[in-house]
Amino acid sequence: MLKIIAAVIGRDLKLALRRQADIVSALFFFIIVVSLFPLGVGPEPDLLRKLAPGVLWVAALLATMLSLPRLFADDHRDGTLEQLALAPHPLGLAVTGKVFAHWLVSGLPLALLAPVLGLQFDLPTDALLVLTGSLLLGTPALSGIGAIGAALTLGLRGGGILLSLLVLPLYIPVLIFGAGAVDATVAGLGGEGHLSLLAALTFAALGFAPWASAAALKIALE
Amino acid sequence: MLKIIAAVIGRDLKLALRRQADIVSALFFFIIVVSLFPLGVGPEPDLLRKLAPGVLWVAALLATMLSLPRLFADDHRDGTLEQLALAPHPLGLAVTGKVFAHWLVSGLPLALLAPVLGLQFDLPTDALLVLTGSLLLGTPALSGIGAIGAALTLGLRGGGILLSLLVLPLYIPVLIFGAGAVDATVAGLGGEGHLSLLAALTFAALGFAPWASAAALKIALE
Amino acid sequence: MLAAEQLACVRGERRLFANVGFRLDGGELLYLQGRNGAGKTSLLRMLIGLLPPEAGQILWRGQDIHEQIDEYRAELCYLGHHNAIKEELTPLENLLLSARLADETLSEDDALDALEQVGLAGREDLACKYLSQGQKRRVALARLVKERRALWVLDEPFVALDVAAVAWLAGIISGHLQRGGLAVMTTHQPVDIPAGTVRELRLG
Amino acid sequence: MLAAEQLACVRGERRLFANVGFRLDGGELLYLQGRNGAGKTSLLRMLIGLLPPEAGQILWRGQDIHEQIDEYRAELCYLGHHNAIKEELTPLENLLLSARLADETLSEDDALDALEQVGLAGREDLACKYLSQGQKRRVALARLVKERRALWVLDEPFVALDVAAVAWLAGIISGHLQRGGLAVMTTHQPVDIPAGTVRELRLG
Amino acid sequence: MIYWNSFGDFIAMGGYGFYVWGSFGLTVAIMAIEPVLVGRRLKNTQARLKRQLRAESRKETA
Amino acid sequence: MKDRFNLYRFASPATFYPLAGRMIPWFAAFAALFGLAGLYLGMLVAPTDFQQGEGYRIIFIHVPASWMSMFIYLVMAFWAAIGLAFNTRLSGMMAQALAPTGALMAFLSLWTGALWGKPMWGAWWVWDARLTSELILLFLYIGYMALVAAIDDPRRADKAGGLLLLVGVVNIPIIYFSVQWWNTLHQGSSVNLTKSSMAVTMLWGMLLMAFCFWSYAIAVALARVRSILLERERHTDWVKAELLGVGDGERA
Ligand code: HEM
Ligand SMILES: Nc1ncnc2c1ncn2[C@@H]1O[C@H](COP(=O)(O)OP(=O)(O)OP(=O)(O)O)[C@@H](O)[C@H]1O
Ligand SMILES: Nc1ncnc2c1ncn2[C@@H]1O[C@H](COP(=O)(O)OP(=O)(O)OP(=O)(O)O)[C@@H](O)[C@H]1O
Ligand SMILES: [Mg+2]
Ligand SMILES: [Mg+2]
Repeated sequence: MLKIIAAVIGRDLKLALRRQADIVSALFFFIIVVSLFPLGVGPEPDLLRKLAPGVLWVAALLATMLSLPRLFADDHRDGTLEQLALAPHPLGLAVTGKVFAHWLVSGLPLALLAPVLGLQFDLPTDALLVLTGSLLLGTPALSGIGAIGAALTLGLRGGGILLSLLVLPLYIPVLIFGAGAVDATVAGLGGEGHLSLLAALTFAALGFAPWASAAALKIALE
Repeated sequence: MLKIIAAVIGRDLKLALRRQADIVSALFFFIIVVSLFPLGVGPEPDLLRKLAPGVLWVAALLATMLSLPRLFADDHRDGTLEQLALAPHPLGLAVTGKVFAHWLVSGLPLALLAPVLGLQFDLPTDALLVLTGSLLLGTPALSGIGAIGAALTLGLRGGGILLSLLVLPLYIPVLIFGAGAVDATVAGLGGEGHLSLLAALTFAALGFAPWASAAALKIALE
Repeated sequence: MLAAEQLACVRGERRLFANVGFRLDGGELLYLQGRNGAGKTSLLRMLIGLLPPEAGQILWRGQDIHEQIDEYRAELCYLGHHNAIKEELTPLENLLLSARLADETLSEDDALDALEQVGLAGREDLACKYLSQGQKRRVALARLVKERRALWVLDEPFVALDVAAVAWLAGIISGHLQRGGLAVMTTHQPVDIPAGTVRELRLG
Repeated sequence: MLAAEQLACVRGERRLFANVGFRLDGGELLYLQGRNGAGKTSLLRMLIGLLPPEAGQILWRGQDIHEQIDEYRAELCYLGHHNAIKEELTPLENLLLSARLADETLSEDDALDALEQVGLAGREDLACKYLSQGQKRRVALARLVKERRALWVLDEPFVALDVAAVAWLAGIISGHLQRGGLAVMTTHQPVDIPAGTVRELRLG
Repeated sequence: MIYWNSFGDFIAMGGYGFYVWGSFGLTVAIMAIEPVLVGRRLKNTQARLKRQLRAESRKETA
Repeated sequence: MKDRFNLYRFASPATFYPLAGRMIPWFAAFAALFGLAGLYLGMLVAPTDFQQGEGYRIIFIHVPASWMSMFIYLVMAFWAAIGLAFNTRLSGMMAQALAPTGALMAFLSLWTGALWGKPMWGAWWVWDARLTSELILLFLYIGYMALVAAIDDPRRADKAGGLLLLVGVVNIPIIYFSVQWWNTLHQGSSVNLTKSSMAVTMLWGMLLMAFCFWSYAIAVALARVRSILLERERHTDWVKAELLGVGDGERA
């Protein structure tokens, strides 16, 4: 069971490293979107500080979402997904591996980069810490929920935008608790409550999502 | 010359109408992204009013951008693009038609929907008008510039995210003048200056973009 | 060993076929024929358990495949229209990985040997995206060289292959049949399989 | 009419061929052969002017094609691996649109007639996504029925066709040659073209 | 029983006329239009299928 | 074997199509009846609200629409679960027939809420938990419809859409309890069985309107499912018999 998960993670990481462009572009997308806001909203530091948690979290959401269409699409197009579905073990295990690899490649770098961008918005140190923590806790849920959407829209024309339509509403709780934790810290209220809710969300999503995605993939493969 | 442009526009509109889901999803993506910000930032009306122009314009940018990968991808995959390139007239004309059709299907509906969303942010009426006007003026430039990016990344794996990386920086002037016009109106300064700059940008983009895109497409087709 | 009873297939809203049945034993090849759109690919996807049949059932060693799906799949090897190879990886990596993901053991020596047999010696370490269409197909086919599972299901395996490669693949399939394996195959090109019993099934 | 001189092709970093040349006159078919990866598709893309040759030149009516590209293309019809049809449109709409975009005139009656000839009568009004692989290919081939341009360039036109359709297409190509047209074609399947002179060119 | 003194009062809704009638108006409009659309779709489907089925059976007998 | 036959017969399109046809007029009549009674009570008889003035009368639409928007989603999720578990053809069609009406109800809830919010809170819209989650509900409806529309194969569409419905069903409790979980502008539930804070006429008006919306939704959904049934099953004998008035397939 662990063997197959590890094999899938290993393969996906190897592929991601072969085309580093992907990881780098997701990060740059994150940076650019975050930087667009001061341009659109204007440079007042007070305003920006209030904005920061929301903007950083929304940008993380969007960056994750943009990398989702390819989560299964490459494997689908070249027939690897079929082979995974035909392997003599449940497809949910392979999907678990893929979700985990996706998080390592997309969520983790975002979380590590976020404090640097937070500095640009003049966030205090404890808020930066909570920001990183909330992203570390919340992004796995984004990968998990996103996998369901990616599986449901697999192979559909216009899949990318349809995918965001399906996934963004489901991301909203993660966004509220994630940004809420940072907001609460900035306001001096302490973000522990939000963070523990976020952790609960992530656990639920990771337990449930691979199997829902596997079911959706089987439908797509018919 | 006009005949071929009209033929391309007609075809693309017909295709878009056959799969209305696309148009609708782009619009809803716009709505959802706009709605994400208050959720991340918090519900204070004053703060939201200041945010509104930036958020609406950034969301319009992102919604346009998400629909870009498919601008040429479908035609490329099924071989139609090859046939367009082999037709006995310059490829730039066909691209002009495609850019125009893209705007009709993506930019125009966004501009018409924006005032409704502006209401949710409690924008005053004159700001709503300028918002619509700036979007009407600016979105054709987004389609044009986007076409270049779409052509450059055609057929590349991970094209979607690479595309945003290429295109978003080029969108920044449009964003600054577009959101600036609304900001200026909210601040009571009048947005005419910004709007005329925006118009100039759009003209330049539309004159230049189809030919640059055509050149990029020819490279992609080698 | 493999039997299908009264299969029916509906795709979209069209009934492609109904009442299709066959039996296949060790050493036999089922050669699936039919005009374009007759439902050959659809039938193969039913046989490998990806497409639930509209009616009827598929038996493997006397038992419905959906009741023993993991066991069945451990004896199944499928090769579809797509090559199931990753363009960024080398042929060697592809071969080793696809074995790992299918829960097989394949040593590196065996993999190198297989690649040599399909005529890719010297290119084991070149990323697959630099190979031509036919060479990519050969990487996919290299899986079959060391494949000892009982049932092979091949959808148009000869597409994109040149004459030499076609003959080689026919030999590989013969070997499989001689070892007592079963195979189900479609192709529009007439190909000679030198050994084993060939049964034909025509759709539509 | 069509001539190539000392063509060379480099893809990625590999030299696929060099010093390839041929002459082709009205009524003649060039049958391009070669193993997988020999560069057949690449050569065709040079002939239609999409891929600039590494060396050498391609002459049409004695003049380099890149000096008269619009005129040349007005006499050229290319059919590639892809069908160039839109899944959302019906066969009829596809046929009419592709003619319009290629700057040809095609009446609706002619289009209907062409579709009937390729065996799609009764499906003119069904969106192409509901057709099978071979049927889609037939929609693409329907273009050839009324095509009167001088030079046809066909990349593996017989792929995915069943036996009946292969014979029909061979007939269409013969007709074109008999009318004095030229054709360049690749295929791994041996196919009989009943009329015209067949020249062969082997790459690699 | 009736709470209102005059029709004008009823329309004015104590100064909330715009909001109240805006709500009721759109609701009534939607609930009038949706059934019509649905009914038309059903009629159209029935008619179209009838035509197709007739054509098919004619083809079969011919 | 026998009870399986019955189960399928119960959900069999051939029996359901005429049955639905017979039920539609009844529900339409109920809807009209309840609607007239509810409007009479709510608009003509009920007294004013001492806090909100006459503006409160929006409640007679707002609350039924809000309830129905959530209820219809639950019903769709129910059908989705049935469809995925038992592979019945009808379930997916029921879900698809309900979706547009549910989306309209969600839209009406938002619309009437916005028209209520302007006089009461001074803004068309505030980003409060209940309002936001109702908006998300609308997005879920739209997402479902877009997904189903994007898939060509109707049975794949049913299955994928059903899966999405089940995943999205977590939003319903969030909407319903949001006013209790978060301290918000929007008021909490005031209808409950033990004690009701509302005037009796108001309560009755609201309940009657709720019944009206409920009957309306059933009638419209049944009419819509009939067209879907016909389109999906147009190749079957029963459609032929139904439309051309000939006997069933065995005779033909
Ligand atoms: C767009 C804005 C609004 C939305 C989306 C919305 C949503 C909802 C929903 C979903 C319900 C039903 C939940 C339940 O019964 O517990 C509800 C009930 C209700 N809403 Fe709103 N609402 C909005 C604005 C307003 C406004 C502005 C008011 C009044 C100032 C209001 C007053 C009520 C009342 C009185 C109920 C009934 C609660 C009960 O008695 O159970 N709503 N609303
Ligand atoms: N997912 C699907 N949804 C709807 N229709 C489908 C689907 N897949 C296949 N079909 C239809 O089913 C029919 C049979 O398809 P299939 O691919 O099985 O044919 P085939 O015998 O393999 O044909 P070919 O020789 O062209 O490969 C075709 O008419 C096709 O359009
Ligand atoms: N865009 C490209 N970049 C790099 N290499 C390429 C490109 N296109 C093709 N090649 C390489 O050029 C070689 C010839 O490709 P080509 O498609 O012309 O072969 P072919 O003769 O048509 O083969 P087949 O019979 O398999 O279709 C192959 O080795 C292929 O990998
Ligand atoms: Mg097939
Ligand atoms: Mg080739």
